[in-house]
Amino acid sequence: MSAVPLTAYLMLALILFCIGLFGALTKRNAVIVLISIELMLNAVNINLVAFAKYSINPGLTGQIFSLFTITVAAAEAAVGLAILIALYRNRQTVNVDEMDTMKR
Amino acid sequence: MNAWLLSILIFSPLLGVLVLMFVPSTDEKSIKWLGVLGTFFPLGIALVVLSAFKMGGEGLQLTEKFSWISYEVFQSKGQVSYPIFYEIGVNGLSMVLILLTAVVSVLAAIASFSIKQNWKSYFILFFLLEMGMLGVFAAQNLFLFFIFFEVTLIPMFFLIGRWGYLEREKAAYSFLIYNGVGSAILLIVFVALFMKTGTMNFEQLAYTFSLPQAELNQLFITKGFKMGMLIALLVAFAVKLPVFPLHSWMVRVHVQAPPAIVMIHSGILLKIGAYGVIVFGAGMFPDQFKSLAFVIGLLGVINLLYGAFLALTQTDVKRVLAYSSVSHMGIVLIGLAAGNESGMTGAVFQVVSHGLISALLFFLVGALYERSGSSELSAFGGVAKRMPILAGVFLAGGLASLGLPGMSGFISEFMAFLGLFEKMPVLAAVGTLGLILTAVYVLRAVLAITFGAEKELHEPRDLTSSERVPAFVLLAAILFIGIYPAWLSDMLRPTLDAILLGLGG
Amino acid sequence: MTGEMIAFFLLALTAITGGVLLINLTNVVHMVVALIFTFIAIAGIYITLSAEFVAVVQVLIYSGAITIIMLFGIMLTRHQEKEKRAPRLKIILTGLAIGLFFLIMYGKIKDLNFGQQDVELHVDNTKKIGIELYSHYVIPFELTSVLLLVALIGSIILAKRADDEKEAKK
Amino acid sequence: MDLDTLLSFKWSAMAPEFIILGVATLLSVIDLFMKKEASRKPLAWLAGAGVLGALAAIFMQLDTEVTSILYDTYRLDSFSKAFKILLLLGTLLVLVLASNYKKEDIEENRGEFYYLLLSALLGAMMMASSADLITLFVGLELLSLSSYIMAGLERRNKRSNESAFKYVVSGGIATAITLFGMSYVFGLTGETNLFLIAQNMQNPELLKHGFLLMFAFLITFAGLTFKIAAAPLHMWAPDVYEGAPVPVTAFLSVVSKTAGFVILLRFIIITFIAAPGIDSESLLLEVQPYVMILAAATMIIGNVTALRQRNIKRMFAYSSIAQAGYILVPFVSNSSLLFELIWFYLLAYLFMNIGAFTIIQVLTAQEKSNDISIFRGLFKRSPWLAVPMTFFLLSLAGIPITAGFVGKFGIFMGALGLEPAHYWLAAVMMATTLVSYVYYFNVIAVMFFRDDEGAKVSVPSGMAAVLAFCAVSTVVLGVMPDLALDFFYGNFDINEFFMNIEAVDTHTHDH
Amino acid sequence: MLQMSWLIPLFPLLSFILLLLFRKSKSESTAWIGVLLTGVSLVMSVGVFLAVWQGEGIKTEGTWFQIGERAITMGFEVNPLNALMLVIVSLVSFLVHLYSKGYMHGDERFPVFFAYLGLFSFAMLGLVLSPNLLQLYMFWELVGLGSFLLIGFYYFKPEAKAAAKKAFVMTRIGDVGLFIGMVLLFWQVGSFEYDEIFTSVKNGDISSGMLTLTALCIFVGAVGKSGQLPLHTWLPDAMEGPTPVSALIHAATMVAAGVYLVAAMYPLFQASEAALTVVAVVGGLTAIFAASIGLMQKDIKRVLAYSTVSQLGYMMLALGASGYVAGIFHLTTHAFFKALLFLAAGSVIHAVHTQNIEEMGGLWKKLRVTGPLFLIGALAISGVPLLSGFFSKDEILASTYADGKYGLFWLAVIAAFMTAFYMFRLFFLVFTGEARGEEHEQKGVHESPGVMTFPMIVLGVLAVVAGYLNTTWFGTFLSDYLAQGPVDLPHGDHHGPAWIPLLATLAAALGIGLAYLIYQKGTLSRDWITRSLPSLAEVIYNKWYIDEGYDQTVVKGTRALSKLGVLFDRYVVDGLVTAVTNGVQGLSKIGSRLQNGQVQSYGTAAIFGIVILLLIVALTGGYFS
Repeated sequence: MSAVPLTAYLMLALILFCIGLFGALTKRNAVIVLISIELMLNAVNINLVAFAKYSINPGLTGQIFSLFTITVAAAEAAVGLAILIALYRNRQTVNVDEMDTMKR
Repeated sequence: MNAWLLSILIFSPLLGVLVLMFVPSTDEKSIKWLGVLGTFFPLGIALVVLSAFKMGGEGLQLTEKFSWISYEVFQSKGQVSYPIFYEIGVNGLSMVLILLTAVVSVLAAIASFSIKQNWKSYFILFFLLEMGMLGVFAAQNLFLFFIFFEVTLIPMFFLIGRWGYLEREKAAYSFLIYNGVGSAILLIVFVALFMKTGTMNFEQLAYTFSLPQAELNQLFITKGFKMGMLIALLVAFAVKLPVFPLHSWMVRVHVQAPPAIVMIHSGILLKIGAYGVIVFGAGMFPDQFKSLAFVIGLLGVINLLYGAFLALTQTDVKRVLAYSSVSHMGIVLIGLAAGNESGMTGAVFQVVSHGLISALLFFLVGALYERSGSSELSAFGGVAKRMPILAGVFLAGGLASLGLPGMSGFISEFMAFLGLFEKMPVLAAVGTLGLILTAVYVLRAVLAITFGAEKELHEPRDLTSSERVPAFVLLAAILFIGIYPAWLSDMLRPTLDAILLGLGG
Repeated sequence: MTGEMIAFFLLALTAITGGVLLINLTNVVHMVVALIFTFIAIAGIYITLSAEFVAVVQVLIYSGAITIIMLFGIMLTRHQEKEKRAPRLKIILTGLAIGLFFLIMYGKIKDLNFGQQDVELHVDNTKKIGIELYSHYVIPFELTSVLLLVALIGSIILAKRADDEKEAKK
Repeated sequence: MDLDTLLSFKWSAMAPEFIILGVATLLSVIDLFMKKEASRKPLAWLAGAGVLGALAAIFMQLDTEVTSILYDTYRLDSFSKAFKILLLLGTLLVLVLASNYKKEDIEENRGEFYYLLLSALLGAMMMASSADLITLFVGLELLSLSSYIMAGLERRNKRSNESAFKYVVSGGIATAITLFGMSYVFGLTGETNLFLIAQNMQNPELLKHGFLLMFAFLITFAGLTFKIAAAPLHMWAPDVYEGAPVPVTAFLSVVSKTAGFVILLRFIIITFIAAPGIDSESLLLEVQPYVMILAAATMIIGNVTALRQRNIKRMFAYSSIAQAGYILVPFVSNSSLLFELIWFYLLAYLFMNIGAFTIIQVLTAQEKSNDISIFRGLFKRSPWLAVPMTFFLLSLAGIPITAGFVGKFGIFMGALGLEPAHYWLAAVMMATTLVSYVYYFNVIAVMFFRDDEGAKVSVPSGMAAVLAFCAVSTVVLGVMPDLALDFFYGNFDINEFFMNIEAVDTHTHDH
Repeated sequence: MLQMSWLIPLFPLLSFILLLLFRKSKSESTAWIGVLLTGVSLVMSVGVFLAVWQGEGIKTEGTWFQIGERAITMGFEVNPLNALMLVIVSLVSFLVHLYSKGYMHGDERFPVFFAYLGLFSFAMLGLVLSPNLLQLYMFWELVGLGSFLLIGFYYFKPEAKAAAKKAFVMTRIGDVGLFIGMVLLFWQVGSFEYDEIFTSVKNGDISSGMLTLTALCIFVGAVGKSGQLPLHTWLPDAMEGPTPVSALIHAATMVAAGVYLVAAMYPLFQASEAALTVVAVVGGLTAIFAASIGLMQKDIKRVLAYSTVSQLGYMMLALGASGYVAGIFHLTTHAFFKALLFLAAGSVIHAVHTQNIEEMGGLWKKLRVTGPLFLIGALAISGVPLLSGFFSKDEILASTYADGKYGLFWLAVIAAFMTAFYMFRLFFLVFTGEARGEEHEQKGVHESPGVMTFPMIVLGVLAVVAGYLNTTWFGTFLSDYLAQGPVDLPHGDHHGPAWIPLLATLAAALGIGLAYLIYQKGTLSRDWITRSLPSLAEVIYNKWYIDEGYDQTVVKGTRALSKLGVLFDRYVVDGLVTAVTNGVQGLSKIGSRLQNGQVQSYGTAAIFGIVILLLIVALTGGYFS
């Protein structure tokens, strides 16, 4: 029996997920917002990998799932950044608070 | 021919639409004449239908039924299909209302000569409206009824909002939202009934609900469900009728809509409410209806008195007439609440009679408006001098409205009260106060216009010959029913008897 | 306390610290750097979970690629490097919501344990993953390639300098 | 597993996806070699042909049996066919809008635009035809990423940039949330194949973790509401709809939404159908109230907020939120009508919404404004635009003889058909529908009641065709809904949805 | 003959229709259409009357329409009572038609007037012929319509408009009573037929409480039509109509319909002592009350109007005091002499163009025919022996006395005194003394043409001889005749003690004498009473402030209620709607506020949404257990 229980991993993932979420929702720099989202996805990956090892039905699937997640996350980060750069060209700002020309 | 007769009737106004499509929209004269001709076509077919209709015949006649939509539902019992049919037919009650529709439409089309702009779209919408109304009365299942019911809403919205008076758009929205509430409730009820029983046909529904409770329990139809459905239905139609306190939209519409449309609206559209209460309320849930009779009667009396009291001090003749409609619809409720032969007959008579009378009065008010540019009572006086015919017909209409014997209004009031006196004499006695008030406000309004010192109107000409047609035809119809009500009551009796059988007397 | 446990605690501590720093630092570049530690720590966690291949990918992509492009992003946007704090109300509200979320989840995660574990996972991990990817998961794998292509094309057309802007710069 | 095994699968089942993939690739290559100034018109034709081809392929597959490739990572069944038809049809119409959308930015990247549209479609199609979490997730992300880029395609337009950025941030958070939920679903069952998940859900050990299961369900569900723009993840929609180019908005509100419903249906229904709830009742029954709350909240938020909108695109965003709320209602009922109701409503929604967006695109382009006043006196100016627009609006409002009414009617059947009937949900739906009358009819009122002699509106022939097609379909489906329903009943056996042909023997020869 | 009696009302109806068609005609010969057709009616009525005198009778009915199983019938019935009424009505109508030919000379709506007269005559005759309550009710209302149209004939005069409206509304109040009574009876009896109602009453099928209730309800109808207290106020105002109308409708026929109704429904009243008492008390009070007002009126027609009210009160008193025959008898005689008085008054007005008696005087010499005829009428109404009024009034007094209603008896005697006084006050002021009007108007005074005087002469003769229909000396023709009818004649129709006629004569003499002293001789100052009892005089002069009272209470009350309703409609009914719309708009506002453009807020909102959902699950699912 391993000494590190599944719960510990899940808890770590939960904490990181919450931190990432908090960062994504409160940070004013758009880049940090994007990277916070990456942190959330990382947290999910911990879950997946942990479940791959400790689960009713352990196996590689979780790890593979996490690989897909990582890939997608990378693509998303790239696209997000590209959009941010296009936006910056027009607005000269990366401050999330200022991106509210459309509202109500 | 007979097999398709009713469908032809319902969709006959579309011919008018079709013809109008090919007329340039600037050709005012042809459009107006085609508009009037277009309404004669349905009237003609309605008369053919009438001749094909066996007077006093029991049950539905001229039925048509085609499969239309079918939903397949997998349930624990296996695959159950929920079919919706296109099914139409007429009985005495709907025959009467169809005739009323056809007649009032023709007259309203003639009254539409005063429309000043966009004649083409006006008449196209007008025809669609007529189609909706005919369909509502001929429909024999909930789905079809609902569709036609809604089909009347949209053209009305446009007709009010585009061709009405100053605050027309507000009135149009008012109309839309209030009636929307009504139709929303209707839709919920209809679907609930459909899902419980698997049918939408009026007769089958009525039959299902008349089954013993033990069998109904298997369909999850409890007494509470029935009562709930009935109350919801009553509320929905109360909006349409309208019943206090849901009446304010109607007043607004009557004041703001163009006269021809008000003729249709108060002449026929309000009647859908009464029709609905009779067919769905009393016809499908007789037991529950009976237990609600007192409430309905009470509402009827409240409507009667409230409308009358408010009509007393209005300064605009349209508002007087609008509140008078509220009041008169109270009589329909009173008759329905009585739930006996005379009450039911009275209610239907009131439906027809008010249809004719209010059409007449609103037509005349429209004519007056055209001559004076106002409908304020204070703008008129001594109209009888320069326009004796208009004044005379107006007076006659007013008298019919206040229930003068020899005119249709009396018969309906009489029968409705006769019915209520059997069941709830005290309430009925309170209600008779309304008869006095009606006399007061009708005379106040009519006399303020026709009697007294003459006031200048910018165009003081008497009814023109094209205006006389609707006026005289309506007046004649009012007198005809007032003097020879048997014609109508014989047509209605089998239908009402069937409903009364459910109500148990 | 086993070595594995100590390793886990250290790694977890690093990861969380990185996260907390991300939130508390004001310099944007510092934030990203703090996060690199988190990412690397997570890679370590993967290793304790017998997922060497994922750990490697994690280091390559997150600690490497993503962090770097983010830093590029920061440079490209020439942002004033100090980050101002968000309004207090926003922080409190967000914190409240996330805190509640954490508590609710925590309450039920804390006794989630399935006894079993796959001890074979680390054996031929990379090879097995490769086989699975190219057989069982070949469809999503190919689809991912389309996705990457989309990201590529998209990023290019969005981020490339438009011709007229170039003109203007000259 | 060797190559032979791989080749032994019926890859022909994937023909529609292959066609789309091929055409998309072709497009990007041709675009690369085309002269910069050359007209991109042929590309549009090519893309259209591709979509049509895919459609044809699906029609040819109509009577094929359930086909599963590689443990349901690809799955061809009635469900996927039925909804892929919607996706393809929607994309086809959007393609016409896109090819007529004239903006400098778009002009530069028109080739890429078509490519992105097709790859988004591909993602959506994969979502429809997979029963594996990973494939579903990748498909979802393919759709999302393409959409993010398309939303920002007008690079010089600040609003477009901003909308894309908001979209990508919201989308990122939503993805994370969805994945977080999915990770628990996966963790508790140890599988990614939906049928196996369902099977493992019945594991008695899970009874102890009813709450976690419920949380996983709700978190995943909430995450997926992002795609359909329903509460709680709906707030991006108005801003993104407003800023994105009109064809993209149309795409988001129709195709993307349909895909969202597809994944919801696929994932939620199959996965949780056998799951135990907290009180050992079926989880799917137990979550009904919560989904009802979400549906009601969505309808209320969408319709009520739409009242104040002057910007037509924003108004349609709220409208589309509200419509999502309506479509969520059948989920609650879980009746066997579920699929055809949603399918029919989405079909109707496709016609009426794309039709409306066609007109919006024409008018916004001509008037250079998004304000509702661009409709002023449209009936006078161009009755042939005003009348179909009226039909679309009436249909959206659910007025009879339009497809929207039949759709709503069906939803009511779903809501009221089971014991106990959900009267209050139906009441909320009706009440909010009434509210919707106000803003839909407001547009109508502006078209008909305001006499503003503006310029006549010219409609490119392609757009006119779309318009006519949508208008006719809206009315025909309203009058004869059996055309669609019979097609559905005749060709799709929805039981296939639950038919797990491979999962049973997967275990025997895998590992 | 009797089978054709249903034609009687149709001739005036024909006249109405024809004249409406000729309404634009300027020729005054159109009047002959009316005269001729009512003449035919008269002839037929007389024929019918004679046939009934011989003891014949007829009742024919057919189904009008059906309510379920029950048939509502229409038809006609001739019995002694209504045969008599037929004659009275058609006779007065005919005479008034004739008279109007002269009186309405020069009016631009000449044919319309005759048309209305025809309509009224049709309705009144139809009312009389009705064999059932429903039919009666219908004609009852039509009669009201005729009255309304004729009162409002001078529609451009605001007073006429107001009076017409008032007449219609006030009588309608009564009509509603009748309506209720009728409908209640229907549910008791199952029919509107008089016969069946009477049979039920006789068989005791109706509880006594219901009997009283229905009888009283029907009496309310009679009160309205006959201008009894407290619904009398419309009748004096109705004098705004042309004078022939007053003679026909508001003296001889329509107002008598109330009395006729009570008489026709007499078996019902007889079955309820309480109802009879109410009838008697209302009648008695009305008699003296109206007479008191008549004392001080200055308008010749108003004096006559109050006199009419008073006399109708007499009739009611008679009926209430079981003096069935007395009541009918007085109805008959009153019809003649009051019509005479009105026509004479019309002739006076025609001559002097004023209705104010203060501006008349000394007309005796100028109006050689009208003067004596008026005198005959005045003598008759005052109850001077040997004229018709004497006999009928005597009988009323006798039956009241015999019925033991002594209080009412004395009231009636005082009323008789008052009647004599005000009639002769009128007579002296109008016909004797000096002319008080303006000079230039005096010149044009001349006697009315023959077409006007002829009807007056006929009526004058009748006012004298009608009394001999029922006398102790020559025979009780009328009682014998009426006894053939369905009503069991009550005991009160015996002749009372011999001192009663003497007392009546005395009262009349006193009244005439007093009037002579004050207005002719001037022995007593005119304001003798006014000075001695100023406040009472004030009250009487102002008609006991009844109109003002109604105005302050009922009219103002109704109007206030209506205003309240309008406010209610605006602020409560519409207010609720506004509240709902405001609520929705408020929500809308909040919704769009939340949409603040900050993508992070959107995320926060979403997280909140999820957390709330999870919380609900946790709290409702037993998370902590």
